[in-house]
Amino acid sequence: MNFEIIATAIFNALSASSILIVSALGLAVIFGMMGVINLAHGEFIMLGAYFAYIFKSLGLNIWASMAIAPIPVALIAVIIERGIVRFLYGRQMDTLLATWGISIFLIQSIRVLFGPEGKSIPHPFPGTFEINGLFFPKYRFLLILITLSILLLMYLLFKFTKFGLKARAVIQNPDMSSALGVNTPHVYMMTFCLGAGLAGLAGSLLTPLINVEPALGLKIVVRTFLVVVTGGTEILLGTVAGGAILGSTESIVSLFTSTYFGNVILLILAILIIRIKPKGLISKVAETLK
Amino acid sequence: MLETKNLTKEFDGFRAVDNLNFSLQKGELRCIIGPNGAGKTTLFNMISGFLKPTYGEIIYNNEKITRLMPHQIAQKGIIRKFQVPNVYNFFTVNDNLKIPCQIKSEGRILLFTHLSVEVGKRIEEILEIIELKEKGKEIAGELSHGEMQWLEIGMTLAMEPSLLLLDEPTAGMTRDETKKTGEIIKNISRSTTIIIIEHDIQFIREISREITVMHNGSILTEGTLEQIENDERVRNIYLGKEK
Amino acid sequence: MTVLEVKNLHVYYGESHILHGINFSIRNGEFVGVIGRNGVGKTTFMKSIIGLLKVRNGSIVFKNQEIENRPPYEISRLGIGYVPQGREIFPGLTVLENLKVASLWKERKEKKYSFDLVFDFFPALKTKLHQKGGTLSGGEQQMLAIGRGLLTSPDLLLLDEPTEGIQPSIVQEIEDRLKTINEKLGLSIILVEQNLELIFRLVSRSYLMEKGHIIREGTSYELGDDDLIKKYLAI
Amino acid sequence: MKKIFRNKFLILVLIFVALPLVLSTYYVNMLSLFLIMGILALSLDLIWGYTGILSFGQGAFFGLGGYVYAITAMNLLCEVQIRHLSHYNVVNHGGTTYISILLAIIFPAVIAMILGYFLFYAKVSGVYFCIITLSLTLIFQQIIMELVEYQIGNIPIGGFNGITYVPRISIGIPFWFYYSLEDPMHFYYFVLFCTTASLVICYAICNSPFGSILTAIRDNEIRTESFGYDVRKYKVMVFTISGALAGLSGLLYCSWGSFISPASFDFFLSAETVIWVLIGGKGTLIGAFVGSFLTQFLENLLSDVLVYYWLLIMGGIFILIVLLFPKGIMGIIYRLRLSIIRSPKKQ
Repeated sequence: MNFEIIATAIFNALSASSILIVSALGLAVIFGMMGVINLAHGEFIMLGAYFAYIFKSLGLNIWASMAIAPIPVALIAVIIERGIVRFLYGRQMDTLLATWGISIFLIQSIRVLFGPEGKSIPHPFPGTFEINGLFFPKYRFLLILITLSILLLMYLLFKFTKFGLKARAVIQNPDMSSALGVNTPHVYMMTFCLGAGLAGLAGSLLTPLINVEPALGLKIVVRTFLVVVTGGTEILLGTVAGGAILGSTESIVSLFTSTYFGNVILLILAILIIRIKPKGLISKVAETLK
Repeated sequence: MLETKNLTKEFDGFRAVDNLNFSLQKGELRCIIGPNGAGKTTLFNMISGFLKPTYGEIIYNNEKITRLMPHQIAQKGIIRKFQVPNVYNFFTVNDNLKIPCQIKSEGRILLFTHLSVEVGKRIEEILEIIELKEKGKEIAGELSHGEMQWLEIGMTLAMEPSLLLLDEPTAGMTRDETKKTGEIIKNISRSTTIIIIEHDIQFIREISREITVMHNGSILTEGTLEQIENDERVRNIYLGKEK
Repeated sequence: MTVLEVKNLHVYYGESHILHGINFSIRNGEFVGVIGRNGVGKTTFMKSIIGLLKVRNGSIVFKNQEIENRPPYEISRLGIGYVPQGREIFPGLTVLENLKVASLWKERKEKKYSFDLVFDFFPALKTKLHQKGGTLSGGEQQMLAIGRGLLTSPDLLLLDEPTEGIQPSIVQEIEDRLKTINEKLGLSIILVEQNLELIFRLVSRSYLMEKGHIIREGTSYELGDDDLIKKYLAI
Repeated sequence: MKKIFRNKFLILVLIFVALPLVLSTYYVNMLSLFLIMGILALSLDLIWGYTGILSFGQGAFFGLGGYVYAITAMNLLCEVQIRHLSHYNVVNHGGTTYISILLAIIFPAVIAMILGYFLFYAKVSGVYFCIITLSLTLIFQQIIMELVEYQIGNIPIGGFNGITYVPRISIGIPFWFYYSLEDPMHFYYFVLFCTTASLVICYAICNSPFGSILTAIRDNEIRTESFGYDVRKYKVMVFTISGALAGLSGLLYCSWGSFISPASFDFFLSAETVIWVLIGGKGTLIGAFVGSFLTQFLENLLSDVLVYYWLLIMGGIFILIVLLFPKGIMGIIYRLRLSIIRSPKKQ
């Protein structure tokens, strides 16, 4: 195994893991922390990609449109939370089915508005950089850095800000937080909206790597769920662990066999992890993901 | 009949049950009392197999049952009533009783056999005992708190258990409902060994002979009601001045 | 003047009727007790005041405002502090964070009780500020829960069995703290407790509850030697 | 109660027997498809409505049934000349397809049993079970797509574009005479026979003591387990039966269209099955058929007019049903009937 193969394998593993982690982060907040099974997570990502496309076609520069794409997604999420999800807290199976309805609804509305064919977005950061004879795409490298910075931002948000403290308190014990004067419904809404915003951001970040079409969410939703479920209840750490293991295994396997087979291995590995460690890789002793 | 050997259960540091040596003879009607968090329900969870002990053994009719699954323990005749009434809320009272009766009279996999008359008769008998005669068709979920407790007791009866674990059968009951429960349990205890977890002193005064007082996961003292009442230590736990 | 007035309160769990027409009142600065055995509905009563349980009928008036069935965070902001049975501290948050959650909302308005006050009362907490709540002992968790209740700057503090499952030495410390909180700070307190000696030393007046009804109400002296109390509560 | 119910059921069957005499072949074919999909919905209602296990894997068993039927039938009955990978012609020598039908039912049932054992004995339930069964459907799909050049016997699996020229089911006495159900009317009656048979079997199961234990598990698993029932064993049994039913539906579908491909049992089919059962009403068996008939009928009627809007509306209906009446259409009917019977007593 000479140097080239190892270097490519590592780079692919890193880039695949970072893609998986960033797309699973929003779900980690909504499903991992709040316990809301959001099958429309894939569609939030898709919306992020489409809004990036819309802003770009309105003449904004590509970086700006990618940066503000998550905002409209978060606003749509607020409507969904207030209108539907709010009545279903605690009823896991019903949230699963309701969010599925939302996912179908969103896919079709985008199909109606933008047509089924994929949209193309100019690549913000084309080109590759070279390390003694090997070429690595610049954008994927940037994506790894962006993912790390988002993770850091999230850590700081939850650890040191007022909102972060309120969110963690409400999720650990909603009744007690309310009895201490924390406006729990408001916190739930903001957390759901944050999760959706993250998904939207993932969508806009992934636009150069995937073709932007209405059903792109369906391909992603199962994988992101598997990442969060295998990751475990310790949200940030767990999602990183889940994303890294599943992402790198899949990328290495598909490097040597085929992308299909890599995908199959990812699914089988995830099922084995859930079967052996039902509480996930890194789990707080106190909480289990019921 | 039932014996535990230094049975212990630890929840990350906190010892809910601590080296408990408890023994029970056949035919006894034993009450277990003690303040909240003394480990009573945890003990029941371990005996019935829902909770695996950290260490120690449970022996039933000199056979080790510590590691068995809940359904295996139930098949050995140890049936329990849960602290919060645990019935089939969407079924009628009759259907609630049908489930346990089926397992008793017709073996396990009864794919195409229909309910025999004998099971029907058995349900009538039990309705008589738990005095829910006219409520057969009612939906269990709409019964009063006391009636649900009786229904659950009735269901455990249908299993013809050799050891019955009753977890606070009179919780949330009115005065006369508690009295009625006392009578029901008294005539059950003729054919079955029973352990009851209870707080209601009046209720215990009526029905019990042997009492075990638990505190901080182990047995503080055992004896008849008179011995217990005059025991200084027991008075303190209840009145909160424990040493 | 009365700070809290409860009239003909009825509360249900699904179909089972738990509280049957409770009447209760507490004047400003008073220390009132609620006694009774397990399962008579004491905790249900406290939860319905703070808004964690739906009230089917009857009224709860706090500082002449109807508060029954309002969401808990509104009632808490009006000035009711709640220390629940079993303490319910946030296991994943540190001691400091547990305390901060309570004081978040009051930032904007004046702060009645400060962190220093809580640390004076419970010095043990100061040494473990950055420890996770889940790792504290029973007694320390109880102190944290009371401290947290104070930091919501309440005018009325609800305490549900604060001495349950706690070593005697700490029970003594909690008893003194409650006495000083009531006397020095003039904070009215409702204390639910099974420990008769403790309650009779602290409260001026108590209500005896049995199976969802209030069957006796009187000063500690009157209830002290009342044979009814002995019959009901003697083990 | 039993008598009245049996008559209603017979009337229903008679109606369906008479229908094709009055409808054009296009509608007869459409009816056959509805019935086939109804069996798939029935397989989900048996485990979800009656035992409380929501599985997204019904699509996988459906596809498995289809593929097993296609491969065995073609291997036994036909001779395939392969000129080019996706271009081959098939000569059908005929013969009864009993073996293929049996295999197409047993194979998914065995897979369901193994999967059930693997998951239920590890106490995997609720959301995790849904996600795992969902990913299994995807795994099965990916594997099929992968096997482009492979062949089983001399039948190319054909990867993404699937297998074509699948012979229709043929009945008769083996090695003596056979009769292929090419004619839509005959095929329809065969499908009707299968539907009635599976409904009767499900009815027998659900009303037997075994069935009452299943509903006991749905309503209160811990209580049932503490009566001494090995809950896991029952779950595996009912999951196997449901796998067989889904397999039956898959094989009928494959034979109906003489075609099977990974696309025919995709993510969306699992979603639709859940919607049919939810709309029809969980735990009523007939509800599964009502739900699937209604939705598919509307879909056909409206889809040429609304094309995209149809799915938009379906998503919307789905959300409304979950929020407002989780019991579905049959639930409403029951409630109406119940309130009529009970109301005099209540006043």
